[in-house]
Amino acid sequence: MDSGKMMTMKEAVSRYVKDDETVYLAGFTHMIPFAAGHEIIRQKRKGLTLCRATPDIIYDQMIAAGCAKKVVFSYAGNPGVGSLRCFRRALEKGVPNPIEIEEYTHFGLSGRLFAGATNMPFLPMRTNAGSDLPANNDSIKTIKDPYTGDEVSIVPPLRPDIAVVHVQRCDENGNAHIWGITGEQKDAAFAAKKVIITTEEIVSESVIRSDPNRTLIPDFVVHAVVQEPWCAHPSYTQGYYDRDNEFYMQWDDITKEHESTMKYMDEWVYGVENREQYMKKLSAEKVIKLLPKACYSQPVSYGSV
Amino acid sequence: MDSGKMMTMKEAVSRYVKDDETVYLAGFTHMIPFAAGHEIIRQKRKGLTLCRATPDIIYDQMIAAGCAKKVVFSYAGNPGVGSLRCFRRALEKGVPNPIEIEEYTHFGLSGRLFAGATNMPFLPMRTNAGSDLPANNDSIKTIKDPYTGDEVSIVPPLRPDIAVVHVQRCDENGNAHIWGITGEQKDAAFAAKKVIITTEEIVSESVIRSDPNRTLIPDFVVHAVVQEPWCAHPSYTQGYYDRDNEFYMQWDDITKEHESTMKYMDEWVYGVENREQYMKKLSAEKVIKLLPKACYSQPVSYGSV
Amino acid sequence: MAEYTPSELMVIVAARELKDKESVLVGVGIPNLAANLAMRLQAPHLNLVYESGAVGSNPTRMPLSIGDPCLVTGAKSVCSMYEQFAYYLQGGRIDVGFLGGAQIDKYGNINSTVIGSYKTPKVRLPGSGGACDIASNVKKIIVITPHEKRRFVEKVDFRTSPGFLDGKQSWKGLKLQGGGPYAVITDLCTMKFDESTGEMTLVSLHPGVTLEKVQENTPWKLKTSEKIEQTPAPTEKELTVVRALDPDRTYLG
Amino acid sequence: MAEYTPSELMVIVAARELKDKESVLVGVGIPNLAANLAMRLQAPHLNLVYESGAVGSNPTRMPLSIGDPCLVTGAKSVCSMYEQFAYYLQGGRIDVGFLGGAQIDKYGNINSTVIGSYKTPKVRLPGSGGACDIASNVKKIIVITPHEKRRFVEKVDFRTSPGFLDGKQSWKGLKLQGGGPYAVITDLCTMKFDESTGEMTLVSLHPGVTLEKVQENTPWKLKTSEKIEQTPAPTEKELTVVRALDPDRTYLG
Repeated sequence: MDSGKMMTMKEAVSRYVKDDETVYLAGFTHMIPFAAGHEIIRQKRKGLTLCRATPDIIYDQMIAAGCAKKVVFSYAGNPGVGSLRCFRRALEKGVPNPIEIEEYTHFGLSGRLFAGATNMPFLPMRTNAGSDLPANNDSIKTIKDPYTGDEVSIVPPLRPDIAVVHVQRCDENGNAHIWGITGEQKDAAFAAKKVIITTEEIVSESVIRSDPNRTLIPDFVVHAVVQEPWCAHPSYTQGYYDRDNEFYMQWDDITKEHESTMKYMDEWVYGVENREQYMKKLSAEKVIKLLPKACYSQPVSYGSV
Repeated sequence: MDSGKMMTMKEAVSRYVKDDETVYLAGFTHMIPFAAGHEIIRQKRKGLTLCRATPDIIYDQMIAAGCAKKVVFSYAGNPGVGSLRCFRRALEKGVPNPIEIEEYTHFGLSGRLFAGATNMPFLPMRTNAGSDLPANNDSIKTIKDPYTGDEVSIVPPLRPDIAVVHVQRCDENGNAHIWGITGEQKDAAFAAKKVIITTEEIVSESVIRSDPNRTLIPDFVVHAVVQEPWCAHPSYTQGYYDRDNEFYMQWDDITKEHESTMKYMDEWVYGVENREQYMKKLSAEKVIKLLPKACYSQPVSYGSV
Repeated sequence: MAEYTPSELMVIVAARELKDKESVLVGVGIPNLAANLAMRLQAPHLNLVYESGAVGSNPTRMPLSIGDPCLVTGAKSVCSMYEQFAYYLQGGRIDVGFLGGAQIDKYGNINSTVIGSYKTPKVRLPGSGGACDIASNVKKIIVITPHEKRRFVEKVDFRTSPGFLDGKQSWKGLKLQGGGPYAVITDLCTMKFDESTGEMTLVSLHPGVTLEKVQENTPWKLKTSEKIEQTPAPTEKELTVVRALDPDRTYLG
Repeated sequence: MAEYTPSELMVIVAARELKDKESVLVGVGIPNLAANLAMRLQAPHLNLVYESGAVGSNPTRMPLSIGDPCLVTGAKSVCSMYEQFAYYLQGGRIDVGFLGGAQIDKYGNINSTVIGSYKTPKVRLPGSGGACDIASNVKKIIVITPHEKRRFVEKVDFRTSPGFLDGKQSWKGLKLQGGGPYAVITDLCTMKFDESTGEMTLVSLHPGVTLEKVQENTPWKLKTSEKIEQTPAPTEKELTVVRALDPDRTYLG
């Protein structure tokens, strides 16, 4: 069944990502949809509220490109390397533009997304007490637990306007199999009002239906499906390609100045039309180095009665 | 690695299920651990608080045998057939002994278990308002949502003393792969203070490690592992055997009177020593009828980097 | 004109209420037949969600319980019980839900808990299950029930699932995200609910049924719409398809 | 006696604190080395849980980020981000957590958010991540940090993760389920926390380090235990195993 959801990244971003919206590009280290971020930059979106537990390089790039007005996050570092220099430059010096921040713990932010996905009025949680975070974020409140009389910390649901979720495989309608670190993939898809699925592979519906427990995202929450191999580079896709750690380390150098950052952007983001062209610029050696050996799951039988 | 958790059902029940405890035999229609219920009956446990969304035939039998002092539930019917007559006899006539009840909606009860599994102080939910249930259950309270000012319904966490969870396959330490309807299997295992895993098959740790996303229960929440093929009959185990619908319908007749019920119990519960003997009493024809055709999941590659 | 049983009629009339691309929370029995019938006729992209967590099931036989393995094998997706209620139902993802019950009153409040008093029941029924959750969270509730006087009552003994309480004003105070009762389909007629008061209102009489017959089986003075429709009789096609769905006539009677 | 780097020493001393069958929330770098070292020595049944949702990982290389694919392939289990924090951390399933930070004070409060003021930062640091959640919910917090004066401060600029606040009494008022700070392991010494006051207390000096040297690098008058132990030097075995875990010396310096 062709539902008409299949489109290019260019079309999907053009149709579903608007200026001044709240955006969630999902992925906890794993399957970060870099190609979507680059297309948003190329289409010059402005005033976005960027939400992610870990802004990572992708939001650092979007901030440097001037797409962001605000960042909602819980850990603004380059994982395993150090700072996110563009994020810091915007925050500390207003370059290229000042940004607001709204900050949580990992549990707080992933909890907000879970509460958004399941439409909870609010989420009580055992964290935040004793930290200076709540005093600097009005959205974190406390409530009296009627069962114990104790004060309990709560956070409100997060409902982004648009989520982009990268997956290993899905069918043309967006029924998606995901494995490896599942991060906030499912919660982002259910929490957002509009959902773009980007996928390494389009498979037939029968592959999806052979293992329904693996389907974390069902088609009817999905608005667009973009087949985009290598979408997540320099982050990784379990079973498809490894994380490009070398690039994560290089990013620290590249971003020492705003000018050097923009030089990179000119070449690798503005200078290409799409992910296919981006991949052509990588060396074969690099690509081969990132390819894992196959390592298959033992199948299970669902039985036919 | 032999962790010493492997034991027979007799040992597991004897060691971990005590009089007057709160018990959760998990399974939403699927993988209900009947063999564990039967062993609890044979070991004559008394004063148990039986918790389940759907008491089903298993709790009807435990009530008839006099194990129960209280039932915490959300749907006390014989699914697809009608009443649970033993449950009703205890409630309406005090036979064999009076029982208390504590009643929720499905969302309320599964929510209590989820809150117990994740140690939430309490769980806010969009249900109960306008129903007569809260007026008849002091555990269902309301609270004012500080974000909207609306009244919100809340339920407290449920922490059973002991959970029994049936699975398709696990290793000797209890790392368990589960597929099909996953019901409250994971939540029961994480919510309970002690956990007995019953399994169709013991597999090597490498089978489990080949597909970590399929592992809903990790070994370190598990206290005992019982290899018990056909544990769930007359309910079913996806991929292993179908539900014995014939028996679910017969149960309605069997339980017309307390005496006829006990006649069944004498033959099929007290009259056998264990599940192996129970299975020997079933006809080969019945067993063959319940066997599904194989229907395998398409594998995924996790990749080795 | 073709012959049909009351159950066949109710299934067919209910199926006609389902629109393409809607998400339907399906129970076993009559609702399952109605949803599958609609899918084979006017609503090929109907999205079937089962209370047990299965989504987009493709059953090879009549499911005999809500958790039948045939609803899982070949389904699009399946999740846990809490997830089903949280992500789909509370998540506001469901358009239509079907409910039944032992008693229903003129504001669509439903009792599936107890006849008599809660503490000293005359007849203890199974209880809410997901019914109250469904009533509170789906956009349209459709009730399918035989039209019997003992089922249609002035006041339910126990309000398991809220309808419009004692009228739409008080219902609004609950601030539920669901749309409340939408239709009651019986073997005699179809009733909907008055936009402003929330009172059950006769809108269509099934073939061969008179207003008098409906009123006889309804213990209060039943409100009627200005123009009462005639329910079109089941077509050959509807009957052929629905009978193929339940060849053993487990639910069709 | 064998030679070793300050990082090797800290890894080895931290590993000794881990007991068999404990559950450890592991971060990348030094804590990952410490946990894997302990597993190969006194704690073969240590249960490794990673913030990214992986449980019982069996990495074939040094993980370079918390979400490295090598932590998933061959792991026992993996779950989503919210599930990891909810089922494991809030669930009270974790015995030991490791934290680091830019600043720590004498009650074990940690700052990993900002140097200067929050609104006008002098240096903006990455923020809590899971640190505050870990500090609030695990039984024992172990902090591993170089012993530098800029890191040990009278009062942290921002309290990202609560230690014992301004003493154990006020900490009790938080009613956290976690046990609070347990040990601070530096390149100079090991400090634990006074049972009744919650104040950081020197308990063991590493080989060749004097009390004076520690005090010089600590900006407040450091409390000491009645009897100050001498940390046993790293053994050949400890050094051999830890070096094999990080052959490229990514974290061992």
